[in-house]
Amino acid sequence: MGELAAFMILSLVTLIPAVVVVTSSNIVRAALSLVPTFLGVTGLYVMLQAEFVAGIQVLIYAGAITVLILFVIMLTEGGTGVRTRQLNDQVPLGAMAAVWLAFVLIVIFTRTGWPTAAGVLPAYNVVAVGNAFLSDYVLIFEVTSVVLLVSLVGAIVIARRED
Amino acid sequence: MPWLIELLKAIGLAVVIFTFLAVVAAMLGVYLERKISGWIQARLGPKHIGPQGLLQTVADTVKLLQKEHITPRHADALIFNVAPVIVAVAALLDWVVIPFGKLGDRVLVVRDINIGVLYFAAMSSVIVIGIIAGGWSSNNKYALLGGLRSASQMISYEIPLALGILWAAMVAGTLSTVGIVDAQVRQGSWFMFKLPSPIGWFGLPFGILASLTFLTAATAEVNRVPFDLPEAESELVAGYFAEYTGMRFALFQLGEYGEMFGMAAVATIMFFGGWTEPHLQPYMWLLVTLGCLVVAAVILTTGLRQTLLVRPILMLAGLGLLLSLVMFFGTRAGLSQVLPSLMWFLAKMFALVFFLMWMRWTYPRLRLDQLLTLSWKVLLPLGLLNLLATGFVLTVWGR
Amino acid sequence: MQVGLTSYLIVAALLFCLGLYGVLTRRNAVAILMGIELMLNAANINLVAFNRFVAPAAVAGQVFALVIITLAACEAAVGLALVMAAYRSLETIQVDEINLMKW
Amino acid sequence: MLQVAWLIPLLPFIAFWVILFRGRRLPGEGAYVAIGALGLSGLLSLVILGQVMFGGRYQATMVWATMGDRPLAVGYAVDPLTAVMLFVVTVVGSLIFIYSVGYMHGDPRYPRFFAYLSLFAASMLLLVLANNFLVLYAGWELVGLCSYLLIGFWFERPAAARASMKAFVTTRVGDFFMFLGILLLFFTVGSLQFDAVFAAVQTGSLAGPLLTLAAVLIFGGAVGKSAQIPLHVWLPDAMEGPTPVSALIHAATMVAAGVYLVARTYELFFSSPDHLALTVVAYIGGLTALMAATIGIVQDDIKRVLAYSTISQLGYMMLGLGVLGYTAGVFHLMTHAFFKALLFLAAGSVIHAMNTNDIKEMGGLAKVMPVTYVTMLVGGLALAGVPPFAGFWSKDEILLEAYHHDRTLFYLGAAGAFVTAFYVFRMIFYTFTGSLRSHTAHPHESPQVMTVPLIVLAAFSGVIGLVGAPWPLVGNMFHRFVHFEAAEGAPFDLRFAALSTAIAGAGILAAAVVYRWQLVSSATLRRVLAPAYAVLVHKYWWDEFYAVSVVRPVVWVAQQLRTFDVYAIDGAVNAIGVVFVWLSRLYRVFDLYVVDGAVNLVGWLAKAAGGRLRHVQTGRAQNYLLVIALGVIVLAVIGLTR
Repeated sequence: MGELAAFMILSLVTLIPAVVVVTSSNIVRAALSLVPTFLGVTGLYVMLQAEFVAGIQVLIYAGAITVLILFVIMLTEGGTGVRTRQLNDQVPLGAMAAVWLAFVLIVIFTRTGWPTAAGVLPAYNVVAVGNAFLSDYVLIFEVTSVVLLVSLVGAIVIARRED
Repeated sequence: MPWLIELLKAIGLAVVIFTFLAVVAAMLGVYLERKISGWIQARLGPKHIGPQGLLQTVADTVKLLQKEHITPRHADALIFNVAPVIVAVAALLDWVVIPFGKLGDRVLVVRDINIGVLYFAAMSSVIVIGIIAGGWSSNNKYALLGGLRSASQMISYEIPLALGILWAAMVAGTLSTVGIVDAQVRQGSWFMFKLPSPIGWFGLPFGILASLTFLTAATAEVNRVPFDLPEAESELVAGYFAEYTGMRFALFQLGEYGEMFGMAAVATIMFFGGWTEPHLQPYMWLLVTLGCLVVAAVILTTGLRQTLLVRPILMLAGLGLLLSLVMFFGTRAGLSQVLPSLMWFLAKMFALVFFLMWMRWTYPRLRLDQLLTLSWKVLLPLGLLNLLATGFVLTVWGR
Repeated sequence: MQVGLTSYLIVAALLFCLGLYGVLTRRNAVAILMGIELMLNAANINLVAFNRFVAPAAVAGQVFALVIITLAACEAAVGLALVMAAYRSLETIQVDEINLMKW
Repeated sequence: MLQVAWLIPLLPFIAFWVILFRGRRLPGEGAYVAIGALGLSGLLSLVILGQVMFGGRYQATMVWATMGDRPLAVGYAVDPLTAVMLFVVTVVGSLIFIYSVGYMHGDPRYPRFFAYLSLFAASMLLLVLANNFLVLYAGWELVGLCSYLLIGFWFERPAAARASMKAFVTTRVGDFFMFLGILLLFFTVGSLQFDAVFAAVQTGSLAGPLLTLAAVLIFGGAVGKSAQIPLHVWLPDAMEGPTPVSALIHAATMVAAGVYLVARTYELFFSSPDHLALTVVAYIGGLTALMAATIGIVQDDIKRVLAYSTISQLGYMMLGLGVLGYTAGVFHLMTHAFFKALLFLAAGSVIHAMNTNDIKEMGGLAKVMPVTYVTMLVGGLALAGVPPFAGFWSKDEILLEAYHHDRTLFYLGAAGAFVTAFYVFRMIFYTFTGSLRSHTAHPHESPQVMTVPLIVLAAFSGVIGLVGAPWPLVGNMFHRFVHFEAAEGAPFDLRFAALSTAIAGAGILAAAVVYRWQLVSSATLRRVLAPAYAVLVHKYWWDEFYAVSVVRPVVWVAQQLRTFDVYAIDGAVNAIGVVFVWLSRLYRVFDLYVVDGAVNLVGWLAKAAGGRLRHVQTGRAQNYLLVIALGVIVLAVIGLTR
């Protein structure tokens, strides 16, 4: 019961601001309403007992990426962008596509019999994640770090003014 | 309905902590700030309301509560009103994972999450959103500049902060705050003076370096001098909350002081043994008293008027000596814990708070480029190297 | 009633479609990036949910979720840098006005 | 210490690589490295010599490869013979290295010289340490290579280049026989280990003419390497190389390798039916001894004199081995190594002073370069076989053995001894006495780095023979150390020693009469003995003989082959080429009109289609994305409905 309630609340916290994100003509509001979405997702993670992922989610998405987006908004066109047309000419098609896709996906998800296995995650699964990263997925880990470095350098080089 | 009970309990705790922090952090914090600045600047500070002006901030709060809320005309009202709440709530949410002490074998903590310090970092990073939102929504160039500066500064100082946290987590082998304190008890030393066993005193620099990295980054995170560009009164009136009035302004203040106290608390937990007694370390009291005396000597040699300035420090030294002696004989007398752990925790936390305020009233403000240089070219490499070296030592010689 | 895998998947699906809608209909490059972030989050929800319900023993799902978060950060950094570069040279970040490469 | 004997060749080998790669950046441009390495090896081999004297023996083997069911082993053994050889090679070698520092000073390829020397030392030591034919053959060929490289060290001089080629090819002939011999042993005995082969010989599983054949084939290699008749022609020309090389390779060590080979495989020779193989060895040795000595009389090039002397001394060693004087032969090998190296180095010092090799231009150098003179005198006495110098004891033993074994050989040897004494003192008188004949040269004593090795070697040449002297109540120490059971040497005979001394004295006296006091001028001698003189001057026409018998036919065949190549093969190739050119001309037409046409058609089609289709491409990613999304939906629906 309580779980259901929490789930409902979190889903709404996730989805309603998401609607604002994609529809609001005020770009800054859209960016700011990313925050509750991310926090809602975080809550879902916590409900899924993925605490570490939740923490990282807040740190990176809510903390860093949103701020970055706000920055770029401020540094490019600034302002709310209410005066400029925010939506392009394929709104109806896009909406249709989104709705249909949602419909199809939901149908698929409900129809499929998922091989749900009972059992719980390791209680303190930060350790598990860490071990997995450094044992089975060490290659992914290294590659990701290299990608991080490259994107850091790349972002600096791209965004630097040539003068 | 157990979950309802849980919810109520959580709400109750939240209220308790909120009030506690509102009182401790904001009011006491502001009071201390004034008093200490008074000492340092050879003034007296608030004096009239209450004994030694203790009730001054209460009076201020009451005044702020009465004041009218002004929302600038071209401001984005919604965001403008939400921003201070975000800041305050995020700052207070920090405290969920802070263990204050121990009763018997029960730790005084709201929730001992297994990602405690990570959670702390996350929450403190959320504050940025509130600040930038407030700064932008005020529709005021100073506020916007302050918000952006603050955002950039906090983003760039989150990395050294995280490095410091990582260091402690690595040495402790856990992210949980309680776990970290327990680890310090187990390993028999505060992490600031952590001695990786076989290399003995050579291990000392690691802990000190990590804790200094963390403290510096923390100072920057809470936008205090020498990192107070975002709210540089002299350039940007008050930075991102220039347009705020009344209780919203107070909320920003609350958030700021709550964050500051939170940082101090986390530093206490991660590097200064949390609620545990310093007599874990036989040489601790020497360090405390001697440190204070040295500081006093240094200040005596500076050109300021000494009497008012040196007093608190000598008081601190005396306090350290007293405590150490008490503890010494207490432990000789066989007491397991001379003072209640809560006392210890608060003592350490306030010592760090004092340190922060002391810095604020001692140092000039950095330039923006100096700020970023310090973060990216000094703290980041230092922290990384420190992390690597410590990890190497731990792997080679074991914990 | 129990909250099962399907419900998480449905939430993820809705989030994904919202993101898709944003990506499809926005003109502002930054807004498109936001949509992409939403879609990435949806994918992460799926991964973690599968991890929780299908293979609780392994933590593969969480690992991949973390990797995706990291790459999302990279993507945001580079993408936003590109947006700024574009703005600097074209004075606009409306994607349908950026058509120098078009025939 | 015996276990680490493998270090001895390894050290110079390492030195070789180091010098090769670091070259001039090394201290002393590599010389010190080479000297140090070989010096260390010298110390090691001294220690080993000591241990072997007190009965130490060691042998190590490891399988290197397997041919069918027969394992090819590599390994090394340390026994008295090896110990003696190690001692000689390392000691003489390091002295010569030191000498070279002075002699090669300022040479453009100074480091490379020491690199080659080190490589040579390494290979020689490997050869000596080998305990089976495989390793021995490897070392054998390596020393051959080094000899080639070092003779041709000054390859700018065509003479040197030709000489090196000649040396290589000539020894190759011998090596070919040796290789046949080794193969023969391998396929009859099934192993190349010395002791395995000897065991086979003793058990008689390898005997009779086959054994003799094997022995003689192996001896072929020795003939090549030790410049015995008929393969001696390369050694005199090899004198084109730098003098230290001549001293080290063509006097002391490498040429002695042949003798060492025979001594090492003595079992084979000894056991061949009624010593047939030994007889061959003995006669070739004896003839070589006398013939080379006689040629030495008429040579004017100081180094060539010594070269022929070397040949004849090697002949003596062979002779000694051949007449069952195993000890005598090996002993002479050792002594000869010292005094001949000494003579060469002294000659080198003379050349260094005179800048010429022609003794006719020298004279009266005794006053100018006393050290060289004295040391050379010692060497000369040792070579002539005057007691108590080294040469005397060994040569005397050889003659003694020959006397007891076969008179003819004895006479050959005795004559050779006389001639030896004659030509060596002819050379000494020409060089050091009288007055300087050349008016261009300004002789001077050589630097210490050259004279000190001379003195040391002189000391050795003086006393080394005594280890083989018949001491009272100790007897012949060397004989007890190195000996071959079946071939026990004859006892020392005082009268005989007096005789051989007399022969030597006679030779010296004759030389003095002609060239010192000039009672009889050499011109008259030449006139009187004109035919003999002609024979000697033309070195018995060996080179001419080879030119007619070998070189010309080969060249003729080569020319015929060239003609065939030019006209037949090239002609065919060109014909094919022409045909293909024509074919390709035809093909070009086809290519132009058919293939290109097709290609252009395709291109035109693609262009036209693109022109129609390009309107689909809006250049806006969002449209594409939309299409993708719709496509996904369609696919999903299809998937669902099925």
